[in-house]
Amino acid sequence: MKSLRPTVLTADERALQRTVRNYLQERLPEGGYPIGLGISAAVDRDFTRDLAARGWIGMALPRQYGGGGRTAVERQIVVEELLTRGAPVGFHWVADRQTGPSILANGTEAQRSHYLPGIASGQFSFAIGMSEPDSGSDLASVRARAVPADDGWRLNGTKVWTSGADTATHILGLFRTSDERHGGLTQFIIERDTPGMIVSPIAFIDGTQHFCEVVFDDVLLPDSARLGDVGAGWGQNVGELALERGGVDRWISLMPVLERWVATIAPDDTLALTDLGRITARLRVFRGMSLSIARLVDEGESPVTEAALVKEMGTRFEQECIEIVRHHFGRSPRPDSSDTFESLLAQAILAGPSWTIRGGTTEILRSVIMKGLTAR
Amino acid sequence: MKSLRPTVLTADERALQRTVRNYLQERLPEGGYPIGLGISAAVDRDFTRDLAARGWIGMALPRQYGGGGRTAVERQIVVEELLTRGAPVGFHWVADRQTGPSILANGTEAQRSHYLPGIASGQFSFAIGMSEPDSGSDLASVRARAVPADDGWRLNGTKVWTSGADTATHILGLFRTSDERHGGLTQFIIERDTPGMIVSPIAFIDGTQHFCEVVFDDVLLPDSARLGDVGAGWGQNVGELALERGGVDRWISLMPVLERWVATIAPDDTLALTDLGRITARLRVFRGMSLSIARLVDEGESPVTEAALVKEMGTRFEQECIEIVRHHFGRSPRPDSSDTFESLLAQAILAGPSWTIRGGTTEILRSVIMKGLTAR
Amino acid sequence: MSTHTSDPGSEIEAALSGFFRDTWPDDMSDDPDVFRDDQWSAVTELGLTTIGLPEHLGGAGGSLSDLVAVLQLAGRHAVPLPIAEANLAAWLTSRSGHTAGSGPMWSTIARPERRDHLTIRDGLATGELCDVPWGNEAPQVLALGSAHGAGAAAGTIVVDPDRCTVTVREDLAGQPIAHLTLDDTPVTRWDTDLTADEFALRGMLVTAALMSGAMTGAADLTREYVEVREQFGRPISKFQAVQHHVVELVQMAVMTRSMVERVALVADPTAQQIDIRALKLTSNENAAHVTRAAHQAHGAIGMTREYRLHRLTRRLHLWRDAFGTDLELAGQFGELAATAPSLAALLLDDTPGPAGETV
Amino acid sequence: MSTHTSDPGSEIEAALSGFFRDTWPDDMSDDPDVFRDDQWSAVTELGLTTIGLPEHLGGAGGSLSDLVAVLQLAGRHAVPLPIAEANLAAWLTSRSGHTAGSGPMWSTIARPERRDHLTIRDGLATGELCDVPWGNEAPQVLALGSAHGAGAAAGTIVVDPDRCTVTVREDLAGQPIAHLTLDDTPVTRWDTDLTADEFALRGMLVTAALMSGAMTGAADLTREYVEVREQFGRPISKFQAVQHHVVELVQMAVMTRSMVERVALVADPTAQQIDIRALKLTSNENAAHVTRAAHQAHGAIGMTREYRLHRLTRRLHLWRDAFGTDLELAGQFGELAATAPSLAALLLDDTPGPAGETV
Repeated sequence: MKSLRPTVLTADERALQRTVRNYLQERLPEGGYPIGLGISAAVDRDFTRDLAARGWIGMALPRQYGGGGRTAVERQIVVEELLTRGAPVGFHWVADRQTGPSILANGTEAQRSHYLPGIASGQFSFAIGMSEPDSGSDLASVRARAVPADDGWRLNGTKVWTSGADTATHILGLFRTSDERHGGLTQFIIERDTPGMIVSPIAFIDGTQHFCEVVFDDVLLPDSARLGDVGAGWGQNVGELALERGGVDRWISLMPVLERWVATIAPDDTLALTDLGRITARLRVFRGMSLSIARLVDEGESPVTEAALVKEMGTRFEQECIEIVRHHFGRSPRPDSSDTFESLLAQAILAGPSWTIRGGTTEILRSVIMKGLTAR
Repeated sequence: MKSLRPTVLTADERALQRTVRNYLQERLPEGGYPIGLGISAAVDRDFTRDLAARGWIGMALPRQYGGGGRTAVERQIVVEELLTRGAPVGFHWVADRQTGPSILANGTEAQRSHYLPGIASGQFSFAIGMSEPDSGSDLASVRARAVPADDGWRLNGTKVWTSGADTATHILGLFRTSDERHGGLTQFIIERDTPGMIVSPIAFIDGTQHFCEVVFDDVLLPDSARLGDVGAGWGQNVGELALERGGVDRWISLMPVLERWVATIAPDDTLALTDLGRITARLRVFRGMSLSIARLVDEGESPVTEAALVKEMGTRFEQECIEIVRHHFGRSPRPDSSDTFESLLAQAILAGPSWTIRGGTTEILRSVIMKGLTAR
Repeated sequence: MSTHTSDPGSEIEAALSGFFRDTWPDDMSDDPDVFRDDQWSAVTELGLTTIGLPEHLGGAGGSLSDLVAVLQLAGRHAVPLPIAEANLAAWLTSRSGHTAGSGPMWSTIARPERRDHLTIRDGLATGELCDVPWGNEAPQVLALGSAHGAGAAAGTIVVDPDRCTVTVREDLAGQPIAHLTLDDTPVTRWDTDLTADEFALRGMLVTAALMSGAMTGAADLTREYVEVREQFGRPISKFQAVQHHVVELVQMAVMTRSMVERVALVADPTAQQIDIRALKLTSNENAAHVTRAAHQAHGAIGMTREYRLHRLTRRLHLWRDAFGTDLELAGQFGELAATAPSLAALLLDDTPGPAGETV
Repeated sequence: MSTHTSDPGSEIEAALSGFFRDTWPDDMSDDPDVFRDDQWSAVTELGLTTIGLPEHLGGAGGSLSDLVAVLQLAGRHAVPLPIAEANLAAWLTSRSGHTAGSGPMWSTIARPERRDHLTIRDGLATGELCDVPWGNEAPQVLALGSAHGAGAAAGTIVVDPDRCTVTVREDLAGQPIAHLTLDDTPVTRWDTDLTADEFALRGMLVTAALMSGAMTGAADLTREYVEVREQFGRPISKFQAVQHHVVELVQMAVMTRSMVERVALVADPTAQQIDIRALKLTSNENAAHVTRAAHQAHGAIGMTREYRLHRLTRRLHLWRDAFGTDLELAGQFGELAATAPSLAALLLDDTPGPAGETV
């Protein structure tokens, strides 16, 4: 494991932070946009396009592919400002966080030239087709299959719990191309309108419909839709998961709830102030760790263990925070309330348990960390 | 698993409770006795003899062996009053809780007639020689060996973490009599002065010396020292552990600390009052469960799973309570303080981690519970 | 000895468990969108909305333990009907000197709510009752005036929802709740000696019984699931971490059940003060552990509406805040403990009387 | 880019880790009963009691990061000597316009203590200083008057223990603490502009560095132990539950270390207000997890004085309450957060100035 060396923001980085903050203050006036919690952010293509116009999507992608050529730290600064406001980043979130970097790392030149500019301009939206009805934590047991056919591939199978597939323009799917447990998996990029691919929303516990089932029924793809080598899917997928885990979204997504809670605390409410102090102090410490991880990425490291270590703590901590806030709220919040704090809290209560499941369960992450420790 | 059917105390039982309470109020005036936390109770042979004179030791043993012929619930009532005061029950505690019942269940008539009256009269004190340097949670890996010799047995080996061996009159030890993992274990009762048995205190984390190492160096025993059949030791030991786990001592031992903490809480200290409320409510619920378990015992049941279920929660809860009380104490308590609250709290902080280790670790207990559930 | 360890609700549980299982089967994954009249008729005909009330007061008879057994079944099967609310309203009716209605004339109750306010003059009421469970379906809404800011002597207020402005919303479990606005609305007033505190205690007991059932349901469901679900080539029940979730679920369910049945057994109002508050507070905390452990053991499938776990966990979330939240109860219990002459006696006395004296 | 991720204390850590390992080896199971003069001489000769202070003030030079690195080593090896206390006293000396003593003339410090009280008139002090760490060994005890009830303008009080009534006790870690009673005792007074708050912040940083080291030590020790210890025929590291303890230990140690080094790096007093409080509060909470997980993974052996775990965990217990307990810090930080214009900015701004303005 790398040590999480301390770091602070440079003057340029602080300037970027101010710029983003000022922009969002105007662009997202209180009450003027749908607030979402982290991964449950709303989809707003206009907002995505506006961010892209400012160069705040695909920031860390190279300029030659339409990206910003900036650092992981700079991307984190933008993301922090977005997530603390619960901004509607749903359309580009997955592509910006993980699919873009993955295509950059694993794609052909043609794929890079096609997809990356689409991502950076906010035109393309990706969803990840990984899990299957019988394959959750044990991803290597994937059964959806791709078999060679007519110079390309024929895909059959079912992916579930594919967040955002309903609005995505592309699905990045993991398919079995041979029976070898890990070596038999390959990734494909499937465009939304491809015949034979049927996306059906699965109602999520909070009543939303972004969680989807994606059925592949004799879907035919050209070989150019394959991302990376045949059999390289497992490794690529693990790399993506590291990107998915390392971000600040694993401890910052509750901020819109916390901000509104703070506003309700009476100055003499020692109990609430004590709880608030505990929460804020720990978030501040998590922030320092995330910043150190982003610096490691910028130095060319691959802090997989570190990302898992923070994600595992961060998501459990967010769940503890929900417990604390609901204690102080003092009554059962209504999901359909017109009061933003109340409805967000209700959503958080219902969706919270998913935070220690998505992107690797607590149990899986602990084993990733353990492996990282013994590998040292 | 049995359901923990609800129960309340009868009028007779409440009368016993009053009698014990009144007696102890006089016998143990505040400041007039060394206060101990549960298993760390002080040894006071006079006090033990006084309790025995009132019939409050070996209560649940049959009258023909000098016992009280009373119920498990009645014994619990006495024990509750003793432990909430931190009474010096150290001399007879193990014998009263587990060795007595075990000898009754597994001993020969001669053993019963000899040991049980000695226990009930407060003359005999037992310590349990189970764990070894390399055999903690995995008791079946015991290596101390008993081999047949001269119509009896020759014992060699080392037992560690034998609480109270320094003041015990007898050790009940588990020895290997064959290589069969579980079937090769046999129990022996060894009198304190037996040549070749050397008891040396091991300093406990809080500086006390009741935790002992017991070395057996060619100890010769007659066959009459064997408790139960050759090879029956494992099962007998498991039965004892159930007795060790079922008691109220697994959630009540912190009471002397809690009582003193309550006395320090200011009426406007919302934070402390809220914490106190949580603690007290849960203790009250644990009490109901322990009472139900005692009733099951009186009905001839063997609530092994239920006892493990309560012990596992109870000991973890006691540790949480220590955390809470130390928060409110607000400074580092001194073990050598003349203030009883302060020194007891310091002891609790140091010794607390042992509560989820002794009598079966959290991990072992969870697997006992799991087995009990699937056996249903 | 067996008198003390009898299982008092077990007969009624045996008699009714088939009805509950058949009407709300274990494989139900979502609640029906509407109040099912046929189900409600079956429930009222079985006397479930008045069980635990003496027959001479219009009740179906039976003990408090019987009521608790029924509500545990209702919780276990996540019944999407106001059995508990109607039963509580029937009890309030009887404690107001009236005969509990049965059949179509049932009532729901308004829970104590900080935001509520009611003023009554000359039989006309003005104010608001927020989040009244099933307030859109019930022919009548009962409110204990003192619990809603209408003054201690206000008695029991009988509200006809048809005469109020009603806004229907959904609670955390997706069940209907009504916001009632009264504006010089004619209401009936019954005298009652019931205090807001006594009413709340009954509400706590009733809610804890539902919670106990739902925790048992979540534990059962999870135990089943972890045997069936395979990952890495074996049932997930073989993983120590999953076993720990299962153990915690069982602990929480057994603990809550044992306490709610103990409280029902004592049935002595003066003794219940302490035990009921301890029960509700502990149930709230246990429910938090149950929802977390059950969802974690289930993984993604438990987060969908297609799977039935949410019917139990969403209700647990809801009930935690009904009739006493954690902070309220902990504060109250803390004051009780701090002013008791002896903490040990508070814990150990079966029926602590005033000033900690043992009765 | 590498300027931001340099590991500023790493050089001194590399230079000194051998000294610490050799002097207080990993297999030490108990502390020596007495203050070892030879060890103390080695420590002072290496400049460890004045590291982080400029040389022109009598310090050994080096940065705050160097000091933190040294104290992490001291924590990691559970050094039974007052390195942190002496260093803090030296800092207080320099902040009082004097030259930090070295060699035999070192001082220890009196931590802020609710029970303390001091009044000073004409150079004579009366009052009490409780639980002064190593107050029996130090030639001098320094107290910042405002932290001990001696009035805000009291300055730094230099106490000669030989002129006080001294009672020696043991703290939770078995280290000596002295109770000093002053009765018209002659003391020296130095002017200082240091506030009690600034002093406490420095104390928090120093203590958190020790804690970070001890947490790393407990994590290392446990990781070693679970590989060696076998139960049920395999190393206990193979059990998922034991792995979870190990993971938690590493998380807590890494987190604490990363934060204490971050604070040392910033080194800007106005910026540290927030981060230092967050650091100490989090360190306290993390230490609780560490002691629990380390002891649980070790089982019975960890509960004995024969084994070395207690040297780390007992110190962690002690340090949790030094310079800011959980409740104090949480309350303070809570007020800070509640009055900040934006919670998000409080978290995200590297150096939040007054009124949340970004510098």
